[in-house]
Amino acid sequence: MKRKFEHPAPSEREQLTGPAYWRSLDELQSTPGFRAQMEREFPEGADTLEGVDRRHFMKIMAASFALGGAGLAGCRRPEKFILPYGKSVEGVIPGLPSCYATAMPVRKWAIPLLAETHQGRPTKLEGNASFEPHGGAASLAAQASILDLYDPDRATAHTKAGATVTREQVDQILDTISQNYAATQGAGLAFLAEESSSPTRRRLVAALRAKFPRSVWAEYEPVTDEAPIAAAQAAFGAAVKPVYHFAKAKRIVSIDADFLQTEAGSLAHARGFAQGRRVAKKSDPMNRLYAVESGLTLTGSMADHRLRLSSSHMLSFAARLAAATYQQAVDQLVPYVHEIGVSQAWINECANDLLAQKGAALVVAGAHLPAEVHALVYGINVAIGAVGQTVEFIPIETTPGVSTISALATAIKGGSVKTLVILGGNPAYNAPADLGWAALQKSVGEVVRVGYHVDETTAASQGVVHVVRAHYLESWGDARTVDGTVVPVQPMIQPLFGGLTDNEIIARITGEKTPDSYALVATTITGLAGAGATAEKTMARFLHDGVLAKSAPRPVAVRFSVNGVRQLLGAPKPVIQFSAGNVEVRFVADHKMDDGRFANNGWLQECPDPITKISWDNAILVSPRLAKDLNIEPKGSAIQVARKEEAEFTMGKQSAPVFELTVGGRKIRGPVHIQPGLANYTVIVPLGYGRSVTGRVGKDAGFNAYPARASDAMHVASGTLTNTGTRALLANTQEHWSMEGRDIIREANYEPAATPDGKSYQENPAFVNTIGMESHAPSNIGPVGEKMTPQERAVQIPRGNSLYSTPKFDGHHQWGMSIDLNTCIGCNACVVACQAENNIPIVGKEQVMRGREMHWIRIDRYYSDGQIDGSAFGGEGNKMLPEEPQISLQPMTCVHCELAPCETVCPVNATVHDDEGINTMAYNRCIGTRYCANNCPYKVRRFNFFDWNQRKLDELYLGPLADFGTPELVKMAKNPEVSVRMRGVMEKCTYCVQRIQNAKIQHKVKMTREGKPGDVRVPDGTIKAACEQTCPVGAITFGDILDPNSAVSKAKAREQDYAVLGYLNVRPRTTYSGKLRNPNPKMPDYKPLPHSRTEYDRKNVPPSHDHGHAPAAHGAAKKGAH
Amino acid sequence: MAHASDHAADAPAILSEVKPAVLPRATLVENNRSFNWITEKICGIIEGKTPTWWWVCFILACFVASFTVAGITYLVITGVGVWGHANPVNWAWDIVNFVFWIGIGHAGTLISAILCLLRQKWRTSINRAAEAMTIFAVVCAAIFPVFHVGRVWYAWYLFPIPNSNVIWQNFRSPLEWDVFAVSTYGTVSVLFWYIGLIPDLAVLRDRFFNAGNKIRSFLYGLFAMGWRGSNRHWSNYEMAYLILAGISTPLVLSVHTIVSFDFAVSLIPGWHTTIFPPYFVAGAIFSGFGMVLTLMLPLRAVYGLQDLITQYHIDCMCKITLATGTIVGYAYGIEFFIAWYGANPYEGFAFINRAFGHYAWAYWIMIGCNVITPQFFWFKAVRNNTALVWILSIFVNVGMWFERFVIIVTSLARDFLPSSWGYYSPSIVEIFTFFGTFGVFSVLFLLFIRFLPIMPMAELKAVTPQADVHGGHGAEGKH
Amino acid sequence: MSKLFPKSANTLPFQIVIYLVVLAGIATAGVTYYMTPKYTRVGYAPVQPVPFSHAQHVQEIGLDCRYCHSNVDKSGHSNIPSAQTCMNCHSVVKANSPLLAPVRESAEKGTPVPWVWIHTTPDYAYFNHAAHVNRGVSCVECHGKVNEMDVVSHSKPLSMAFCIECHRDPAARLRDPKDVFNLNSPRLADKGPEGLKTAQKFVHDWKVTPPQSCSGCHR
Amino acid sequence: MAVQPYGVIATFNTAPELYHAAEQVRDAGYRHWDCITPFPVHGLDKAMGLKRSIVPRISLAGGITGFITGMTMIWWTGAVDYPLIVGGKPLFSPMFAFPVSYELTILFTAFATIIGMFLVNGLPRHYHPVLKYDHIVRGMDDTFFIVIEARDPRFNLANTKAMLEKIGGAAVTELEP
Repeated sequence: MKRKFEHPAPSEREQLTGPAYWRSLDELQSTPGFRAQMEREFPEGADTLEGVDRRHFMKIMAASFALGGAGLAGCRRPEKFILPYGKSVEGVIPGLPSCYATAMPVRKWAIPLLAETHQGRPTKLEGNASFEPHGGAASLAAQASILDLYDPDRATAHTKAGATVTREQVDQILDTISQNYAATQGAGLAFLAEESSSPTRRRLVAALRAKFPRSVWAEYEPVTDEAPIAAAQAAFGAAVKPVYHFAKAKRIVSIDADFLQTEAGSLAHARGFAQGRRVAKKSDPMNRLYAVESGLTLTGSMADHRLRLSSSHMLSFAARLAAATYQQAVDQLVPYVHEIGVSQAWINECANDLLAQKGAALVVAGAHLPAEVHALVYGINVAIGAVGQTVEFIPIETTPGVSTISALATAIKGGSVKTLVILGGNPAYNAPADLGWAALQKSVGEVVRVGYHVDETTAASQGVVHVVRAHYLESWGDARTVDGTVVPVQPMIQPLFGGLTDNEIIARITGEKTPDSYALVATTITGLAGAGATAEKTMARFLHDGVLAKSAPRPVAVRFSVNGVRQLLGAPKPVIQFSAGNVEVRFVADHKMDDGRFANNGWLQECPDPITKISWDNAILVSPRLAKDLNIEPKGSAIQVARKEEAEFTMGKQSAPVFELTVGGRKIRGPVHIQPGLANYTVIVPLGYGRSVTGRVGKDAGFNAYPARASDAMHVASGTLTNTGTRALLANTQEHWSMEGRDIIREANYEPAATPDGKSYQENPAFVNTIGMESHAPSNIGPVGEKMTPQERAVQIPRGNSLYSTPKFDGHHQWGMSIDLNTCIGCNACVVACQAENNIPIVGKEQVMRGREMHWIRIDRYYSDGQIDGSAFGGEGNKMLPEEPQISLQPMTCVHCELAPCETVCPVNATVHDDEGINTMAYNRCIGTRYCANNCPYKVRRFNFFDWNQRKLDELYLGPLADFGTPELVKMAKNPEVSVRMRGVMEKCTYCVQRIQNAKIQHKVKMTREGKPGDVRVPDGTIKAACEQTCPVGAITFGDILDPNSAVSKAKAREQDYAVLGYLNVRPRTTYSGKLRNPNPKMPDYKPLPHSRTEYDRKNVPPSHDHGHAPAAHGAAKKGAH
Repeated sequence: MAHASDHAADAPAILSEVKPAVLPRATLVENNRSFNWITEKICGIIEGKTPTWWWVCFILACFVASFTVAGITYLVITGVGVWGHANPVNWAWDIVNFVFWIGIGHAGTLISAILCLLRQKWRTSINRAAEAMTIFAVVCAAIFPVFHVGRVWYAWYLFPIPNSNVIWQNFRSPLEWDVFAVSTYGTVSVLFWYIGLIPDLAVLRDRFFNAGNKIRSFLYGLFAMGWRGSNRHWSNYEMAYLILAGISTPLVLSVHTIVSFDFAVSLIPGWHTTIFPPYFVAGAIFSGFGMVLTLMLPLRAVYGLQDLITQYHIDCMCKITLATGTIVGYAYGIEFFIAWYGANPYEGFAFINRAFGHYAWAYWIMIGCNVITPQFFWFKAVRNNTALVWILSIFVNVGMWFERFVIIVTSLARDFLPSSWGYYSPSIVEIFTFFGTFGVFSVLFLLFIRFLPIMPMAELKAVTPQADVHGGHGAEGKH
Repeated sequence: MSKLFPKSANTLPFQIVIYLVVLAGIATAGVTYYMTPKYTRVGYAPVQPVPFSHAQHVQEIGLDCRYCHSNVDKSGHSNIPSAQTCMNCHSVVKANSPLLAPVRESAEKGTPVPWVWIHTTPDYAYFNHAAHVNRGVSCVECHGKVNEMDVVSHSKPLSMAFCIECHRDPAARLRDPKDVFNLNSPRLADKGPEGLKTAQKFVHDWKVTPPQSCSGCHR
Repeated sequence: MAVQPYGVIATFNTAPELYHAAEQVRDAGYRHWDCITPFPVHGLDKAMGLKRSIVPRISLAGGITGFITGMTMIWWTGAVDYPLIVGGKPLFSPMFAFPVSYELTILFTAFATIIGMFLVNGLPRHYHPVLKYDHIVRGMDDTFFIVIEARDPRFNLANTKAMLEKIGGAAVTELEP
């Protein structure tokens, strides 16, 4: 509220020559962009302000920000100024943020969002809860995308051959193209665009094609996240795509599909999956996930049964599963079944399980798999009754005549392309290597590039016209979500650098004189809304809700065609048996970089990969088996007191051997990381790194895998690995992968084992109390405390047998959080949401390698394989790496201990408790002894070792010799409600105290107005922590534990809720609900206990107490449960 | 010192009967030197021409000390990040060095105070240098906790100074206790040292006046406070000295106890240990005597002080080193026992990891230097071999530095959640900063031996046979 | 040695001690005063681009605070009025006064009037106007009698000590919510013998519990 | 007669000589007199008839003040002036207040002792008649003196001089004031 006044005024020089981030009024008059603000304020009246009126209105608006002052006034303090609006803007109250609906387009789908703006400056994105399937969640990329808006390295001016051109000149160039090709009907004109779900673009492209029928319109995406249409065409004879309802699925088989993270619609999938997985009480059902995969994805990490299998063998697997689920087809499927090392029992039991839950089972296949697999999977889904229940099919709007990049390349080679317009994308970087795109592009006479960054594609040819592309937060547009619902893309701010949208370009080339992107969208939407709807009302509603009601296409009935599939399958092909000398290579979109589009996003670069935990880099992932064959398995030491590390660490930095990967004669080099859980001879190569032309953040981070990728093997290929003998350092944020048999994540199987041992959830829902030191120690809160209600405990803090007593917590609320480990999928969205909300800086690879990352919340990822050695000095079990790990994920952040150890040790009272149970951190009091961080058992405190905000990350060590200060553009990304920390202070999660305080104040103001001034308790659900709000699976619940009916109180009342390291008696306010696994007892790989529990028992239960009955008995005695 | 037996005589009879055993009967000042010889010998060091070696050493020491100055300057203007610290190891060389130097300082106080109370008269020849060592060690120690904080310019927040933020200190924090303990320790050590210097400063005042050096005479005289050797003054002086010795003893114990609380009060496995206070104090004495030997043996050789620092002194110090080293070794063992006996898996792992984990090399250096090295002092032949004693004393210093490193770094590096386990390695800046503190110490110590009497002349005279008013026949005369 | 030190030297130490004590006292007092907000802020009355007199507008014309600072009871930030607000009257009253030129220019062009910022809390302290004025804290408590100021000056230190004083004992300083914008109104506690009781009842009924822990103001 | 001298001073070469001489001066009933010794001579206090020093009482007072200061300060700052919930610990407890109070006890004791010693001794006193004596330098080195001040009621220049010579004092000299 006040921080916005601290942006110093751009100096006069800056205003004249540098980019003026905040436009002057004169410019405002002449640009249509600022109307965005208008529409948001007056959705109803926007229409009446069209044209001149609107311009007039815009004219009188002043930038609302205020400027910091210059110079010193006397010796008191610097003179600063308050700059009010020249004219008031109705509805804008300085100091109060406003939220507007928009959406982030992602390939053929979109994520509906709400943008929080402070006087026209968007600072934070949240999911739009009006879109039911996402339930208000936003993905990692969506959370981070706001940083791209304020990327100082984005293209800041239209250029031609490197020289700046004005907007008028750009218009002229486009008009010239339009005029020149009018005569030839577009012959010689070609477009290369990204995929899009935008109805407006579809309409505009149709118009373009109508005007230039002989032009080429090609679309290219380097990675695929939707099932190939060919499969549906073959199986159903229709252009349909599946829409999954994971919430209804009790049994799920994923065939190499990472539906929780990288596939289109992952947010909806994750939310649905979590609904089926969340277990609040004993009677709640729990879904079961079988994952068959070659890599280790987040989806695989959630699997109850996981089968490692090369992607190339998935067709065989699908055929066998199809045969097992549909006996009638066995004969026809036999030719496609090969020996792939999978036990028939596994497949049979899996199939039986699916059939047993007919109508509530679902099989999904990975988008990268060939159409044959998808066609078989459709067949299986039909066989298990999934179609119409857990999966529905909606028609796809196909645009006729859309060409591919290969066809375009052929055309260019043939010399038939004279003018090439590249809308977005980055083909010079990510086109298939065999096309030799950069050379092709150079051969085209005229290239117009619409790009957000100056990148490889801009640099590929000399005379290229680079048109600045607007960020989606600067653009008018529309998009469809995964289920086809139309959502608006609404600008939050005038294009900072005069960027244009694809739609404007297309419209202009089509011949529209003054394309107005708002009008373009309004036309489409009004058209979609159907007859009878008035344009203004439709738009008003559309922009207000952020979704166009009933715009999703209705599911269509489909009929499975055996013949079609048989045709598609064609003649059986032999399968390749992979080995160390001939490995399967999988090119996958990176968790964070996607296909490379987010390469210059510091938040994403620094966010560790959820599985490998490597930030700032990609690595060639190999299985432990392959590592052994390649002779790069870390040696470990003679006495291995803890499990052997999966990588070699020198001075705490991962030192990875660099290998050369040869695929079809094309070579790439990259560091190798050993990744447990991979198919033995599959190597995973994440795309999106190794950008050679981009901003300062992304340049040279990681290695570029595209040069090894040809158009005939875009996703799966085979290749060879050779050790180059060199090593590279990687920034791995988690050095140790094993939980070491500790009671950190407490797990149980959902169902009892064949021989009941009392350790399953159904037998003992309070199983968490039988694990850990506190299970066999006297209660920390004493008999008195045990008798209290949670509400009494939160206020009175019973101390058990301690001589000390805690002062009462007498706040009106008592804040607490519960994290459900059972549903957390480890997507990292919370990490970046927190980063955006709380102004958390990035520190750069060098500092992450040292261990100085600043994330307030992190996801701890542990593997367990049940092989740990129980003896103190270790043993053989400790010397092996897990090949078949179970994965346990744990979001870890400040747990706000009631008896906080960090507070006790701070000498200056910089971190103390408030009366509502928050462990506060007063930055301005902190002198930086770091004692609190040492004494934090959860290691969640973060120290500002350098002035991360004021210094460039590559000049941290230069001290005063380096530049000081934050670029204006970066300052705009900061949340004004949160202090930006300086060097030398500690920071950590505050439970989003700014949200709490503002909500409390707003509630008090509101209640006072309503004449109920004594009502100061904020209703449950008003306050959502940033991590909670974005979580797609709803794993995080935050609220007032003083209210027994609040969501958090209910979450904490779950019997499997426990405090991590509870025995320390620090009384964390954030508790965790134990993780459940739901393996099928009939499966051949069934284990009666989760591996982590086996490891716990091995480490903690003496052999004499077999079957771990001792802690169970203790726990039972204590809780009086079961 | 003289006062001890006097007061014992005044005390109830029973007290004189329970006198602590005065085992040594060795000569404290050899060759029956006269009072004047002592004065000449000690003042001669100050009054003589500055030896060339002193200049060489001094310039060298200044050069080394400049590393600390440069390192700290760079640290303050750039950020703590120039050191190797990171999560989870937020304290490392800074606090290691702090505890190391403070520990060294403790021997000085111990020699001057505890031995004074225990009437170990052999302390007289070494106590002045030992006290100086204490002060200089505290100076070196204080550098680290002061500058390791992220915002040193706000370090005044540590002191209860009323200000417009109305917020006070957290007196529950061991670090706040440390602030008081270390500043008290520094202050009292300086006072104790100064009060001992007063009579000697008076001697220098007069001698320089007679030699015609009015400026130095004035300076010494200023601090001599007009001391004139009056016995009425001596009476109060001795009482004050005794009291200071009396309070220094619990002080020195409390200081290292409180330093150990920095760790013991926390909940990190490997830190959260109740045996830390006695173990730290023993370690401090151990390292302190190691340092005294390291410093005094060369000094004795250079200045020819064999008559004042006799073989007997060395023998005594070796034995104390042996005793405290063995205590320390015992503590190492007990830690493992308790970790096992306590059956806390986190605690157990912390210790197994210490000995066999990533930092095992540091642990075994520590064991080698601290437990094995002093065992050589069982042999008289070793104790009599000055060169060997000196080498072993250096091992003790190294070992004690590693003890702190092992405790602080290995415990932090692998604590509760394996996800946050890490490995700490120092940056070049902190290596040089630490190295430089030896320069700081040397600069101060060189200045001390050049400008102040390195031995307490009055006290030395008091333990000579001639000092006995009842005409004793030697040092063993009475007591 | 007495040959070196004159007899007068004997009194010197005592004198030095006295001087040191006095000097330390002066230094402490000086630092406590001159380095605190009490000195650095109070009295700050910069020259504003337009010589706007609060005294005239409030006392003579009778404007309510909220006429100009219209969002003070809604938002954390008390807005400075736009030039448009000024022009509501000044398009008629003193329409051609040269003193009002910046306002007219602002209203016309939309460029802001660069008012000099007077009342401020440090970067890391968050103050919310709405939270205070809606619950009985009058403007006058922090801003002083602005209604009597021709030139606005900083009248209260606005240091943490100042804030905490009231947060510890709100009853002593609260006003009837109706009187919050009446800067001449007395505090509840000052209203006769029953005043303090009324104030305490107010604190109780409205659950006025101003935060005293860090999170109240520092985020 | 010229100015009344400050007193007379006599030289003794060994500690036993001084000791015995002191006993005799004491027995002669002098009150304002002193021995000058290069080091504290065992038993000389008794020989001079000095009472036990009062410095310990000052020290004790300092120590008590220190302890009370510590406890009061911690109680007032933590429990009265600005109570904050820190680590769930009580606002005040003598447990955690002890270390600081203990250190303050020692600090205040040390200051009280030193200041007390200086005050009781009347130091600093850079100018003193005894220090003007030519041979006083040796008093810091290896020689012993007895000074009898003129303000002593029993002082009589001639008699005192004679007595000092009688008890073995050499070079009995008058001291200028």
